[in-house]
Amino acid sequence: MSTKQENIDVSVWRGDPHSGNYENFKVPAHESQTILDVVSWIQQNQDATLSYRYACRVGMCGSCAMMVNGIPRWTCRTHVKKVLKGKKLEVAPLRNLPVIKDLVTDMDTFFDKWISAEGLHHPSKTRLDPIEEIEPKSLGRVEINAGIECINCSICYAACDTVTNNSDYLGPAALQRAWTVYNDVKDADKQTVLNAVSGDGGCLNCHSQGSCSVHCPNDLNPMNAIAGLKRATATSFFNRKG
Amino acid sequence: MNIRLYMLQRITALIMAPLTLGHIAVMIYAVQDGLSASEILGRTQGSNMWLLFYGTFVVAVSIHAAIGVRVIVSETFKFVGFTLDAFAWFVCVAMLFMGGRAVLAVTLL
Amino acid sequence: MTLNIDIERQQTDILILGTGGAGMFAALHAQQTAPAGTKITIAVKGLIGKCGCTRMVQGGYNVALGGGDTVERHFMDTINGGKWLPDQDIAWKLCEQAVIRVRELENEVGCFFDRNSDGSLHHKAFAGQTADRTVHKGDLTGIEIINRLMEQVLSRPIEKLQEHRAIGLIPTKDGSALAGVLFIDMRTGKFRFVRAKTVMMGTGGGPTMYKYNTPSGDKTMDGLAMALRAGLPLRDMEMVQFHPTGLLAGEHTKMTGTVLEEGLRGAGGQLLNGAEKRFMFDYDELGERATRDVVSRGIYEEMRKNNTSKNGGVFISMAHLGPENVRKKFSGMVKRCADSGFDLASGLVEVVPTAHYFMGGVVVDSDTRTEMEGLYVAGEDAGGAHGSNRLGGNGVANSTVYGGVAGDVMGRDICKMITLRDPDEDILNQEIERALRPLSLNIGNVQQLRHRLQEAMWEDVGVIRTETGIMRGIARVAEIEAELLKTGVASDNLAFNLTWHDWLNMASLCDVSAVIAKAAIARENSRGAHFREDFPESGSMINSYFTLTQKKGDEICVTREPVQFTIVKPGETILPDNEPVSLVGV
Amino acid sequence: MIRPHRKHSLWLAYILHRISGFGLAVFLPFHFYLLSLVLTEPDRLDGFLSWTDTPIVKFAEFGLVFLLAVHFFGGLRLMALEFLPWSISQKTLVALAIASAFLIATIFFLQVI
Ligand SMILES: Cc1cc2nc3c(=O)[nH]c(=O)nc-3n(C[C@H](O)[C@H](O)[C@H](O)COP(=O)(O)OP(=O)(O)OC[C@H]3O[C@@H](n4cnc5c(N)ncnc54)[C@H](O)[C@@H]3O)c2cc1C
Ligand code: HEM
Ligand code: SF4
Ligand code: F3S
Ligand code: FES
Repeated sequence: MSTKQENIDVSVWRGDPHSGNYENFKVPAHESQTILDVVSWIQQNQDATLSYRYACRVGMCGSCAMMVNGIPRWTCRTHVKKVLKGKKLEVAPLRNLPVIKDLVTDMDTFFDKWISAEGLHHPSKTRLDPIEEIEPKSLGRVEINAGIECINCSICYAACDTVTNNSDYLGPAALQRAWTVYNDVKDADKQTVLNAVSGDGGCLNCHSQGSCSVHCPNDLNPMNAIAGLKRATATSFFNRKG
Repeated sequence: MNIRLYMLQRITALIMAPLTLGHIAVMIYAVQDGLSASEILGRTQGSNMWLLFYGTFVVAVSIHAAIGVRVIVSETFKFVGFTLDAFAWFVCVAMLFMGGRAVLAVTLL
Repeated sequence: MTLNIDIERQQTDILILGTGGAGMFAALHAQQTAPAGTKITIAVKGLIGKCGCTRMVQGGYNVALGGGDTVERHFMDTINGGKWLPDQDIAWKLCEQAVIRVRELENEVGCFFDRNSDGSLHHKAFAGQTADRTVHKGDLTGIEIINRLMEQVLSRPIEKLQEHRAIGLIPTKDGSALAGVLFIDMRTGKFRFVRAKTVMMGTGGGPTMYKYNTPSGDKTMDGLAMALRAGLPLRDMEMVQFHPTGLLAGEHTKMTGTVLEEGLRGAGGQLLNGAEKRFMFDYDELGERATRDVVSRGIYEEMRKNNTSKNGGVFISMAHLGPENVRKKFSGMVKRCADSGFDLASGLVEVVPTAHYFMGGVVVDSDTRTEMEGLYVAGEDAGGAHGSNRLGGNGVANSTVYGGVAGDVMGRDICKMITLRDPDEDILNQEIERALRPLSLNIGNVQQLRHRLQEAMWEDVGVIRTETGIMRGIARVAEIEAELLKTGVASDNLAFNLTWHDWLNMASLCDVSAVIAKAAIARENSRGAHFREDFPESGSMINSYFTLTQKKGDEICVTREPVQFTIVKPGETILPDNEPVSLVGV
Repeated sequence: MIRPHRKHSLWLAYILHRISGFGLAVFLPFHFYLLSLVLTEPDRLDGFLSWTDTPIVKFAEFGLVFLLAVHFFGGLRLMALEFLPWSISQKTLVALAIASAFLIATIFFLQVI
């Protein structure tokens, strides 16, 4: 490789919860290079104090999401070539979450909402019972499969303007998880789930903006799951009235 | 957004859907046939059918728009609680009033 | 240095380190077993459930739950796979309890493992096993397990200390028991000392001192380094498992080293050398389908012969199976490769053996207790379950089974522990000084040292080992560690200062690298993952020994201990007389 | 400027629906007011009728119909999306909705002129 080294102009958001601004760096370009590689190159070679978060580096843990040229993305699996505009790259912390420092956000609200949406299993059996036979093609299971591979990366949460505008809104990932719980024949407490998602910050706030589904790196479709919850909520509304 | 508002907004939308379609169809048909506006008025005035038609529309639209604007205002200006409700009621009543007068004008007279 | 650093101090009853399978299950079980009002705290280097390797589990979870499989058979496979080195009591409990743990995961935690079309649990065949016993959720089993565990933990009254890095196990003055754990709150850079009656360590090992490695970035052997400093005995420390097919995409990308699924070879994927010729049949009659260690050595041999691809590895080729077919069957892998710019379905992808799992660990009994009162260890940090080789699917079984065991045992033991113990303040200060050290030195490049360590371990204490190589490795590691101790890190802002943590990571990795190399010298035969070119034979099975490493003063002492065959002796089996050798394909 | 994460048809449909809904809520009262002139000032009925022939009013009325059409189809699309468990590409629906809105409005516009 005798070609002369090409550089990428990267502007990176630096700051703390109170203030911040973009700083510019020149990063050598490589053939196989992800946004995460770019960010860590800066930390390892140019500015040792740059903060960011990652763990698995293969798109499984959902720790590394950032705004890349204005779009929320998993940085460990976003090839630079895919997003490069000219030779420029702009990296910022994920939207809709408080910043801890530089590119690191505080994801607690995201997970608090996940739990508030009752996005967890309510057991109907114990470890002493045999494993239930459930046909993979059964209706509920098909719905669940469509949404279960969520890595809670919060990309959808960052993409959704309803989250921006309404701080109570549980957000696409939590609601999608609730939808999978609701469809689980093993779950003992679906009404709790439905109550949790039909309240003030619940599924009815979703305006089907669809940014969640468009930007989910795993091609999941939270918008669809939320529509399912809306249907279930409406049905139970009529059933209770009638 | 709670379930009552949500359901009201969808139900009013469903009610309005055929009404708007009907309204627009009539307009197109009427104008196409070379009828003047006054002739339409002539037709609608004094008709209970049209009173019901437009009356329903006005009630539905007042509720629907009030809820819709309520959402926009709460998301954009972060209105909450009483202010928000008061605002929505104001929109609803204002629409009802304006719309009501209009319906009366075109159907009763 | 005078220490007028302010340390935040707090206390709890049960403290858990790490949120992999081990940490999460420990928290849940402790909560179920401990008397009401017991305070439980879980501390982790990353975010709860979003770090560590349990989340990265692809293949699945070994459990004898169907198709004629039995706990006995699972146990025999584990012992055979580990080349008779496992602690048999630990291995037995692993196989026995896995059955309960998988039911617990399904019924109480809410996981769903793939089913056959009739609704029964699906088991797949994993290499080296005599039954189809691996339950899984597609090839993202770990996500299903950890996400569900995470929800349960988050919804319970368990205190969370996220982005808290444990840096020292602080004993009592007399050294007989553990008083608590020292942390750095990574978000602020402040120290926090948490006293606890019992502590479970589940920081998950992680052989990331190798040039190519698979674990998540947060895993840097901190736990074992802390245990070593605390004087605890470690076993099987020479046993590093390499996965044969790590992605090779150049040195500047973190994609390099990440696993390309085992199933690719199983389905007929071919390994080609630099000349695009198949070579595995030169080394083993099973070709690409041979076990992990054999294939890793085959690739390593080709690399030594310089029959390599552009970046110095070999190729995996799937195209002959039909690109469409590959795309369908391995959609996740194809997409992952495509994201990093490679065409797995119809092109060639460069691969290289990559350090995957660490069999060695702290000596524990089958109740996860250690020599030190108050300290329990489970998961990849604990030694003994796998011996010289871990079966695919036994890793997550081990962490979830023993995490749960630790939780139960701690929940009961806590009743006998009325008071918290007082720490040895001198050791506490020493640990703080150790961590602060780089902040007052001339700033250098930690990452370069990490690269050098990774080269050294890969070249000299890697897939194929010799005495001269290992000795050279020991010298190189010592040299790098000495340099590290002279390398400083900018100290103007300690909040989320990753470079400081890189330094601390390096310190842990250097300590444990030295131990791996010394244990590798001590084992003068070849078993499982440990291959000595100068001692290629496996040695007498009945006289099998395992290595035991312990720090005494400043000295690292390695001894050999005879394996106790408490359940079954080499050459024997506990399977009934007329059981078939293998149920696979029956 | 539309921020990058919003550059897709679903978000566009959302914002169109919101703007058209809001626009309707603002302008419908004027429409009502015009009509109610009939009631309050019957004498001006004739004047009113000729007034509707002026381009500006015509344009305003066209705008109203256009907004209504956009909002109408957007709303139907939304409710279909919410209440019918369809899995077909929502994008086609969006395109269809907007196209139909234009169609109807244009027909109306041409007819009136
Ligand atoms: C890519 C990959 C695929 C795998 N596939 C399989 C498979 O298919 N089947 C199988 O059985 N096994 C598999 N394994 C192995 C399996 O993941 C591990 O054996 C097992 O998950 C280890 O669990 P653990 O709880 O001990 O550690 P981990 O899950 O790794 O968790 C360790 C935790 O400790 C935390 N930690 C680390 N250091 C500190 C510190 N200093 N202070 C505080 N917290 C700390 C980490 O952040 C993390 O939360 C795979 C491993 C990898 C890397
Ligand atoms: C004619 C048929 C109509 C249909 C089918 C319809 C449908 C809908 C639907 C489904 C919504 C919910 C949007 C969301 O939650 O994101 C909505 C919102 C709204 N509608 Fe309508 N509507 C109609 C007519 C009207 C009329 C005539 C007005 C105005 C007077 C109006 C004003 C609004 C407003 C202001 C909103 C809020 C928009 C938002 O939340 O973004 N609608 N409409
Ligand atoms: S739904 Fe998709 S974008 Fe949202 S958290 Fe899950 S994986 Fe991430
Ligand atoms: S982006 Fe937001 S508004 Fe609904 S469809 Fe997705 S949650
Ligand atoms: S680092 Fe885990 S998803 Fe990117």
